[in-house]
Amino acid sequence: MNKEVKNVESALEGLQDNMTIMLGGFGLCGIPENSIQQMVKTGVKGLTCISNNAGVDDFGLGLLLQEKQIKKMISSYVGENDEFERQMLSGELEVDLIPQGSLAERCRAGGAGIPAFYTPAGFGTEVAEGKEVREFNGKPHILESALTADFAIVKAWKGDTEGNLIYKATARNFNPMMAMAGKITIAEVEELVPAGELDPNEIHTAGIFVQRIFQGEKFEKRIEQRTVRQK
Amino acid sequence: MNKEVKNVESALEGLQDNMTIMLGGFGLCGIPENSIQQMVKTGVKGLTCISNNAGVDDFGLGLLLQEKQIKKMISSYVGENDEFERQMLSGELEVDLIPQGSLAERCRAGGAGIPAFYTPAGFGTEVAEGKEVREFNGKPHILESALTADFAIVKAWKGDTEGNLIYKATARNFNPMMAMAGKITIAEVEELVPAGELDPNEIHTAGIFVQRIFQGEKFEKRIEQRTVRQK
Amino acid sequence: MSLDKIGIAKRIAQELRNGWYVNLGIGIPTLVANYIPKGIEVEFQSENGILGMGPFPFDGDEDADLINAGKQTITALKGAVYFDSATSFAMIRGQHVQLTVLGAMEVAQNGDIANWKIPGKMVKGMGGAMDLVASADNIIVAMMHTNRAGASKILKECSLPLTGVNCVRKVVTNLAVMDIKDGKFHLVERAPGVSVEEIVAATEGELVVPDNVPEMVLD
Amino acid sequence: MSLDKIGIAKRIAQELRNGWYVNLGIGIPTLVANYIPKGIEVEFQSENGILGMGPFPFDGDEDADLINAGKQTITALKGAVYFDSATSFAMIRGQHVQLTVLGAMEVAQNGDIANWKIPGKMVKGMGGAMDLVASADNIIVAMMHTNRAGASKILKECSLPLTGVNCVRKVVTNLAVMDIKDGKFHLVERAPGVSVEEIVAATEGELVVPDNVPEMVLD
Repeated sequence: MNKEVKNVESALEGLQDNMTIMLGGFGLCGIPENSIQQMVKTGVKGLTCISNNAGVDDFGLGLLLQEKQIKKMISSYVGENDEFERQMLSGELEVDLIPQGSLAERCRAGGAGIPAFYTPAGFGTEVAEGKEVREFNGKPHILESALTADFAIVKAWKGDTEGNLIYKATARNFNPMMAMAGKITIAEVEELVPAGELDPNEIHTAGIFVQRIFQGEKFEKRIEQRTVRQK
Repeated sequence: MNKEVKNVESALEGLQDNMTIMLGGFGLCGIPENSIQQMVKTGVKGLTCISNNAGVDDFGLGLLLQEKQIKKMISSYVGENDEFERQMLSGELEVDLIPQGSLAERCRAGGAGIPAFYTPAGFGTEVAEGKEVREFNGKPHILESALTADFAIVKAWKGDTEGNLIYKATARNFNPMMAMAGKITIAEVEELVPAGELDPNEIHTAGIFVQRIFQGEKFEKRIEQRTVRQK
Repeated sequence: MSLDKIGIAKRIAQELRNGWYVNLGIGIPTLVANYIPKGIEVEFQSENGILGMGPFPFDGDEDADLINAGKQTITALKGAVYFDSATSFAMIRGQHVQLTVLGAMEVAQNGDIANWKIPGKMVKGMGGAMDLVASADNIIVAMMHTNRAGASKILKECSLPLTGVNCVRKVVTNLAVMDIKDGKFHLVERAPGVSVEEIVAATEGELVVPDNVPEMVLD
Repeated sequence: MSLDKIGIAKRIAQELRNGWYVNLGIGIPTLVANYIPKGIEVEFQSENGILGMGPFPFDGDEDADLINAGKQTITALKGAVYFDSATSFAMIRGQHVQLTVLGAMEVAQNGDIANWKIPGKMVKGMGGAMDLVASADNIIVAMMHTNRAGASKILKECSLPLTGVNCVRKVVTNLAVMDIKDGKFHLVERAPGVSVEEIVAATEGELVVPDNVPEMVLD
């Protein structure tokens, strides 16, 4: 089944105000750069974005925040973005902070048809407010629900025309679960190959989860904390 | 961290009567042959075995059934084993039949610290008896709990001394989830290589889940339904 | 003349739509893969862990590590992918598979299905069937209209332990194609040469018969 | 003399045991990796998706696709493995990681910890900290004993929003090593040259002081 679309414009067709969008990545690592830039271009507004982080001021989701295109963020950590913190503390931006493991599992659950599950993470904290608490093996757990999105936008290293994806190193992070949880899942890849060129044993995300795939025009792959040692 | 043990005897050290054992495989595909044969040899009794299937009369878990070493089976499909059906219908063998997807997810949950989750599978059937029912999005679901085991025994294609595993084709099946859910997880592999020889991007099961690994002496890899077409 | 298994498979194959991922159960459903209509591209998922399942291997090419859910040796098509059982049922439960075709011992007019157990007699287990029927939006059952003794398997209520409730949308038997809606069977097509009267006589459940019941067109 | 950050990291490194998988938080905990005792082999997990994390890359070898949870460029050791975030937290929640070391703004005598939020002021998010503290059996907190104004951060009760409850077992500060049990801090060791009186004065929570409190031995 050929899922290839010709460019980022076609990939994001149907993107509308007030949609819920999942975006893969951890920090700036493994984020769908081309799609984010296109989202800025379209001027779409009122978005609910589910993403572990919120980019930095001038890259990643920070670009959408600068333009005030995001109404609500669902994230686990947003500490690298001053504009974010300003909008949040001023009340312009709704923010739902979720423990990172619960965020990952809730996306997976959304893709896997599991409507809810119990986790110990957040028990006794404000994360647990309004949530059911139940003990298992003498330990309290809270009930967390699945997350899904109108569009899930992920970034992979290699992909084939069937939508099969391979991520590179720690750029994998949230991409595989979000790919499962999109009503429409869009994959931007560094290299798009014909079906049959990827080893079926090495594929991280099966094409069944992906509706549209395209090769990104340019990947800046900005590094957030360049740390090195001397030779 | 070196997890290598020298042979199947060392791998199964500590195996005792009345333990709960998970065994990977689907039908006879991807089963830990060497470990099963060793379990027969030890004469261990009263086992609770969690495995999608129960082997055939003279191979796989069927060997343990012949010797009446299994007290209880937790499986999804046991149709290829006459001795199994005899023991079950006569009441000699306790059997807990579980929908295949719930079995897979319950093993994953056990390994992932998720004590319970909701699934639609089995609602309205005898599988749901005694289980909590809850509606999500207008659809009834039942609460299923995590499964864990004293030993989880899995079979992989390649492994390294750190316990990292790569499975081949559909021999992957239940092995990755069961590897996560064992208090002690034992991996038997067709080829054991030094740490660093497997591409970290291609590993299916991370070594953190595996406590002991060894290269199996001989793999018969019996085919259950040889179906071919003519050239 | 009532259909044989191949006829049932051919008729079900007409239900395939372009771009669908499809899970085929053991038995008649497996045969559907042989009769995909021209111009229709679908991909087959087998719940033991492959998407892009191909035909049986050539003699001598069998690989013990590459089987389908019926434990038969198979091949993988270009673009195929392997995955574990949890991911496989994530695809199924998460409704990423557009069509499930499976067999049944009994189907009831409310969409209930029984296909895994005959108490005290046959207990093979449900395998993946309960996950499939509880999850899929689009379930077609392939079955014989009656048992060997001639008793209907198209019922008001299932008598055997259920596999799933209110889930079957369409039944294709050796005699007819029927939709299930509003708690009733609705006759849609007759097998070639089979009369409406024969179908009514073989159906225990409530059957709505429209004025015009066309014959199936196969091949 | 109270310890600096490196001193705290060195002392915590003494808690490592052979064969452990360890998750190190951002800040002081990260430094622990530099002081693994001789003869001890441990492996570091970073929750963004790597096991077998190595040192920072040589200048020019940085890879934007290979970072740790602090978003720093890193390397992978032999035998490393990459995985997705759900699998990463399966390792953590499933208690496959033997030790978690993380920083804190406040710790209470019942084992509560606060380290993610100052209402109305700093709201960066909890990241993986809530999963880590709710799951790990063995949690060591690395922190300063007091804040810049000299107020104790070793408390009867946390005043900031909690990250987790009843979870911290051991605290290593610039002044002391303390265990937490039975709802109290228990003084275990003093930093070199720091008196028991200084520690008591800097501790707001209930502190059990044994007759003999040895000095830490570093290096």
